[in-house]
Amino acid sequence: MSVRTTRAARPLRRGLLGVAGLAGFLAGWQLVPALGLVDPQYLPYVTDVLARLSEQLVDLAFWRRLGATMTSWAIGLSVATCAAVVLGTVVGLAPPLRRATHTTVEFLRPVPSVALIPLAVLMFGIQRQAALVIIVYASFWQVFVQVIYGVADVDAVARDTARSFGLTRRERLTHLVLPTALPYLMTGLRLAAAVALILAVTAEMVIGNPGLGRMIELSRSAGDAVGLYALVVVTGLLGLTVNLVFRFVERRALSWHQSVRGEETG
Amino acid sequence: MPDRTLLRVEHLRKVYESTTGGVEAIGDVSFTMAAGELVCVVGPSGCGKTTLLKCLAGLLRPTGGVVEMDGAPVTGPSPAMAVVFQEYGRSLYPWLTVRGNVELPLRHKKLSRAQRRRLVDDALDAVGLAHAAPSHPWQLSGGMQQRVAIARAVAYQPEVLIMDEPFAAVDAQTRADLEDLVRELHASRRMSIVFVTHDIDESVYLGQRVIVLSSSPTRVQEDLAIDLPPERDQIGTRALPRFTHLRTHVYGEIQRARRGRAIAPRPAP
Amino acid sequence: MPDRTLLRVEHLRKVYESTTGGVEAIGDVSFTMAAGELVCVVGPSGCGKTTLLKCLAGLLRPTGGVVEMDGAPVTGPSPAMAVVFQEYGRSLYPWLTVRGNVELPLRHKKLSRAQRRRLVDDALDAVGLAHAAPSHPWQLSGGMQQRVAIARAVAYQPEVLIMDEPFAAVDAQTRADLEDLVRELHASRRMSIVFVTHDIDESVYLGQRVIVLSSSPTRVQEDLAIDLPPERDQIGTRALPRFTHLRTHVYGEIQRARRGRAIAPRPAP
Amino acid sequence: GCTDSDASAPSEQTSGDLRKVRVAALPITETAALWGGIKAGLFAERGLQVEVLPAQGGAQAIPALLNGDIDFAIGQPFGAFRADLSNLGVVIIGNYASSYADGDDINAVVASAKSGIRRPADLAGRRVSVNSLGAAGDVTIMAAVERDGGDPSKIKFVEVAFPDAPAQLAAGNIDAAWVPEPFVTQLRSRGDTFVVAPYQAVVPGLTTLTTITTADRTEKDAKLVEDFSAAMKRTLEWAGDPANETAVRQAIKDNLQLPPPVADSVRLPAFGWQVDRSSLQRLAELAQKYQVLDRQPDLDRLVRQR
Amino acid sequence: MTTHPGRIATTPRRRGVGPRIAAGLGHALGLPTLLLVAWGLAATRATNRFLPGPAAILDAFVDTWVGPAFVEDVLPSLYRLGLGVAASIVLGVAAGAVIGLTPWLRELLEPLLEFLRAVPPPVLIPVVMLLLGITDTMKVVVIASGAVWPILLNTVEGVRATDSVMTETARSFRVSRWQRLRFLVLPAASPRIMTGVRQALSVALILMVISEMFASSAGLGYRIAYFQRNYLIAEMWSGILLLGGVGVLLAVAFGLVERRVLRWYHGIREVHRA
Ligand SMILES: Nc1ncnc2c1ncn2[C@@H]1O[C@H](COP(=O)(O)OP(=O)(O)OP(=O)(O)O)[C@@H](O)[C@H]1O
Ligand SMILES: Nc1ncnc2c1ncn2[C@@H]1O[C@H](COP(=O)(O)OP(=O)(O)OP(=O)(O)O)[C@@H](O)[C@H]1O
Ligand SMILES: [Mg+2]
Ligand SMILES: [Mg+2]
Repeated sequence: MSVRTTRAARPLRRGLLGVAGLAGFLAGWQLVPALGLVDPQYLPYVTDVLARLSEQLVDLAFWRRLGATMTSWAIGLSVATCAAVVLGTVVGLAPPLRRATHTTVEFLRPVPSVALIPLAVLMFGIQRQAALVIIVYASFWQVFVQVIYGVADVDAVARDTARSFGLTRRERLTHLVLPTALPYLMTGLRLAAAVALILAVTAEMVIGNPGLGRMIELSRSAGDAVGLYALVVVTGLLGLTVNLVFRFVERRALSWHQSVRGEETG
Repeated sequence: MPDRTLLRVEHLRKVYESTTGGVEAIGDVSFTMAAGELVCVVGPSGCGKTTLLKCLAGLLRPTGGVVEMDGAPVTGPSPAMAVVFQEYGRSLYPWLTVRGNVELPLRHKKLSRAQRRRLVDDALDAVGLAHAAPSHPWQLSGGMQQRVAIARAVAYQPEVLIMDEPFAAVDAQTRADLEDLVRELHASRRMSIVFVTHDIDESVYLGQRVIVLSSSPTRVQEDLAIDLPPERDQIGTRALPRFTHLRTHVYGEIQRARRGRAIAPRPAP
Repeated sequence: MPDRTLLRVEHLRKVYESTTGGVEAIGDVSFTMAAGELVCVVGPSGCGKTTLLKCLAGLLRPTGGVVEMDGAPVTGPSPAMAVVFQEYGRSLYPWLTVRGNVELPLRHKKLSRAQRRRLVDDALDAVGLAHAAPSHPWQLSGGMQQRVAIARAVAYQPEVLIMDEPFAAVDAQTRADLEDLVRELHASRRMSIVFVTHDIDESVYLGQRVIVLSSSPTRVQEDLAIDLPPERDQIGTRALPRFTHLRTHVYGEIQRARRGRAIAPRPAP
Repeated sequence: GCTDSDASAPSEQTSGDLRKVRVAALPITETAALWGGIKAGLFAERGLQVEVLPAQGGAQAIPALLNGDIDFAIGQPFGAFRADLSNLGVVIIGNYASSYADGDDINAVVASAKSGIRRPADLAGRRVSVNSLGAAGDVTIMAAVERDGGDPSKIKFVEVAFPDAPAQLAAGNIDAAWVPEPFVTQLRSRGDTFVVAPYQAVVPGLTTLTTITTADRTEKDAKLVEDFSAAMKRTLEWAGDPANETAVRQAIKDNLQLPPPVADSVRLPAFGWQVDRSSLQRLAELAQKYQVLDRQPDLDRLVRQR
Repeated sequence: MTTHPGRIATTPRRRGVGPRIAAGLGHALGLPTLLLVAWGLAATRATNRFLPGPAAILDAFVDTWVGPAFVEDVLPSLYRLGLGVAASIVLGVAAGAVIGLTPWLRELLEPLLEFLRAVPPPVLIPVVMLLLGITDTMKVVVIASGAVWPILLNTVEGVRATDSVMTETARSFRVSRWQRLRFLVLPAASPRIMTGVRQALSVALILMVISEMFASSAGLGYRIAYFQRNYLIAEMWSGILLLGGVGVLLAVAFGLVERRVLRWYHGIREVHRA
């Protein structure tokens, strides 16, 4: 019956709407230079940018650089996430620890990663590790804060239940605290993924190790606006892809959660 | 009758502190309970039954007085105890299936997979939810959720079982079945049970003792031994004149508990 | 007896879709209800009572069949209707006080501040919670929370009141008081009331009609007119032989409804 | 089909006897001399295998230099001045590129047509962009304005990266921009006004890029510094030879992915290894005069050319 | 029916104000002091030009920031920061609530937002500059464009996660759209929103710095970049120290607001085994 079709139609509709949103944006962009709001020399036409992009897509060198950037991104994000989940859980579960570390955390969080680049270079030279330090530092806090809040969000009755049945600390952690914090963690991850991507690119721009960021910097210093925006579009598309993956994971991991199931029955 | 004292509650007092001032939920409650007993607790709404249970279970720290279990003060939840919460909906974990919820507390018992499975299946069967095992709690009706919470406590096979209005959301017939299940757990496994209910007939039918709490300040208004024969059944026992007599007595006590409060109202804070 | 048809339910069917397959909560239910009637709905746990109420209230879209109110199909919640949910704890907003919770739905009625205040005070008084107005819901006991939910519906002064096991968590005496409150709202304000309960005595005592639902597939097993005198009181009415007769009849019907299920068990979805 | 634009890049010669050297340089057209020299095998002749690392200026290169991650860096003299003032132990071992004493210079201040600015003195009270404040750009502009009779303290300097400057100039966010080639040509061709070439006007033939390393390395590894110096000297001579211009421009195309017309038309600086102490001295004096530096670097310590 | 008299309200035991403040300060300053001492000790043993000891940085701090620089560089930066944060809260919560409540809108915008979110601000700034000029507005826009994401995302997720029974309650009582927003959706999402705001505060500080690294000639961020380029390492760290200090102050202020907004939320948790 209609059950199947509606279920199959939903992702399709979602996809179509999303594409429509993007298309609207691109059309708006095309209009800005077309209407003369900005000289096309500085903000080129979308059509030109996409044409350049399609040229890049068949260039192996482009993929190699993309690979370099994504490798930094993936390593940095994983390290930051693991550290943040562990530390965030520990700190979030122990109120005294939370109070004691509060000032230090708040002090360290706003330190801009770009200001740490010289230090990173001093420690690791002009290499990927220097970029990784920056990526990990910036994305760590995104997950950390979310985990701290998420871990504290455990329902009072649910916690009493776990305690009364004598669940061990570890069981409580895996079966109660982490599922409760999972929606927060997913948001933190999505935030961190974007931040890590931004910093992977920025670090390459500033430090100069190979990758998309260096290509952006090269296009920039050559005054090649079309090439520059083609690469900007690539970073945007990367962010989009990463988000699609996280959404997919979320829909499976959080199928029980109101935010996901609400849409199934609503 | 078993004699070893299981629970000793003395001058228990509990005040909920909050930034806006304290609320005294329990004034001064004392009683003891022997191992293997089935005690029902009744009392007006808001008199502190849930609070009392939480203190017994070691989930709340009393403001004053003593709660002792097996001679040692209760400082935290004991592994020999299981609780069925009044807010059954929130005590089930939405991320686990019904089976997962029931199985969860068994994980840290040293049981084989097959044993665990059998315990879960038996418990779900006993509450009539064998078919719902793969569902999630939020896919169940209120009464079904409540029965999952009961199944979880049953599967856990505790020595002490604490139940807070566990049958509030189920229909009359299911309720009767579950009452018999509780009696049967008590009789066959020698489980000690504390059972809070609002149904006076239920308290008399189930209990070996009924404790009536008064409110404001919460005290033990009456501690009544139920001298009905240990073998009970839904039709026969409820038809006994003694049963009617006892239930009328309890009813009167609750009335008194409520009236007493109404007569001597304390000024609002 | 009022004659205008308020609700018309015809061949109502509701299937909950989920990724693991559909669950048929209601099979085929048809009945009508006149304006100003007080109808009680009873049935085994999980038979679809809550689902039915949500369809009546316009909160769920039926999978099949028709729900009409005042001759027009129900497409969404009507402003003339108030609902007391079975999951009372989750239907109260923890960030509002008790007063705030009761007052919230009144905000879009054109009322002066003083009128609103009076309505809230009256409603809280009626459920015996006048003193709890400044507390937050999570500072209340389960029964008190449920009474807040009732007070909210009462203060709203709806034409149609839908209540889903509203007295499950309160003690016997309070329950009796609230039952009389419902009858009195029905009589004095000519409110139409749909009332789901598990207590068979309560359904007979309250209702002008009792609808018994069967489960699997959910149908109307019995639609019983309660021919007790309109003036009822807790002691006298319940002592009438007709009362006993009716309650025995309803009890038997529920037994049949359940047996039907036991004989032909539904395969798990 | 697929292409691989990296394939045309110079494959680095690998040979067991060559000593590995890491050099940081800005990814700008001037670095073409170095790239070209490497490709031409001028470093291999001296037993060096050079790896060029793109660094965004001294802030990144000098830490890497100090911790030994890189051996040499090519950068603006101000980076070396400041490092010297902070006692970082950095030394200049040679020149790299200079501006022209006459003819078209490699950079200039260009004003937008609508600003009405014609001469350096007009810059007073206007917004002028430089790529980095507190460096050769603003110092020489201030000197040029003062020399033309304007008040240098009235100029409002704004930091705008070179590539962004034309757009900002067109948008009217700034009145004039100090930019290098190819932007000077680009702006002039669209009708903006050439105001002054501040280097040429103030210190003709000013050093723009120098080769630096640490004092420590000159002492502990004199052999390396000597070999590298010799190879650099040879490379810069090679690059300055008009006969090799095509090779140099090819290096730009290979390494910067500039569109060929741009790569063929950019103006290259004057390459040369000989440090022009007097021009550095003059720059440092001006910097102190305009309070960009509060002291003068110790050129005796800083310049260590063999 | 009988009314229930109120329960005894005992005045809560209050510790004296003095000890409470002392305990608070102890928690706030204990670990930082410890770290500072450790760092100081480490600095005396091995000196590194790029990691000076706390004494040197403190000296530089006093020299650099105490005086007119505070008025010229720090205050304008903080002003822009304030505007940026306010703009991102308003925008993030408003847009987040609308997007969270409207599935089709979310489906329409989500890819676009994810796309924009991934664009690094350093490449974005020149474009914003082109459209808005080298003005304070430009910097505020840059700050808001980065800080809005944590708030937006958290609001969307918080709004989506509103308990179904609570939503049905509001619907059944025909609570109007606005009131539903004000009394249900926003409070229900407020724990998430506050998480987002907390994150946004530090992101905004970072972007304040980044926005001043372009087309600026004053400001805290400009100073830090300037010091860094000029190897005034102690001064640079003193700028970062100031930044951290601002971060801590913001967190304290935020904590006060949060305690008010989420009083109910913390109240629910407060009871348990103090
Ligand atoms: N969200 C849901 N998703 C899937 N199935 C559901 C959902 N809600 C209810 N059901 C199923 O629908 C059936 C009827 O549920 P409903 O809540 O209407 O029962 P009920 O008559 O109110 O029971 P109770 O008396 O126990 O409250 C049950 O079998 C239940 O498992
Ligand atoms: N978290 C809390 N904070 C403040 N007061 C509370 C809290 N929990 C309960 N109380 C108060 O304590 C008293 C006793 O509550 P309790 O839940 O123990 O009652 P109860 O006997 O279980 O009632 P019911 O039968 O309605 O469930 C009530 O007056 C209630 O308002
Ligand atoms: Mg209770
Ligand atoms: Mg129900």
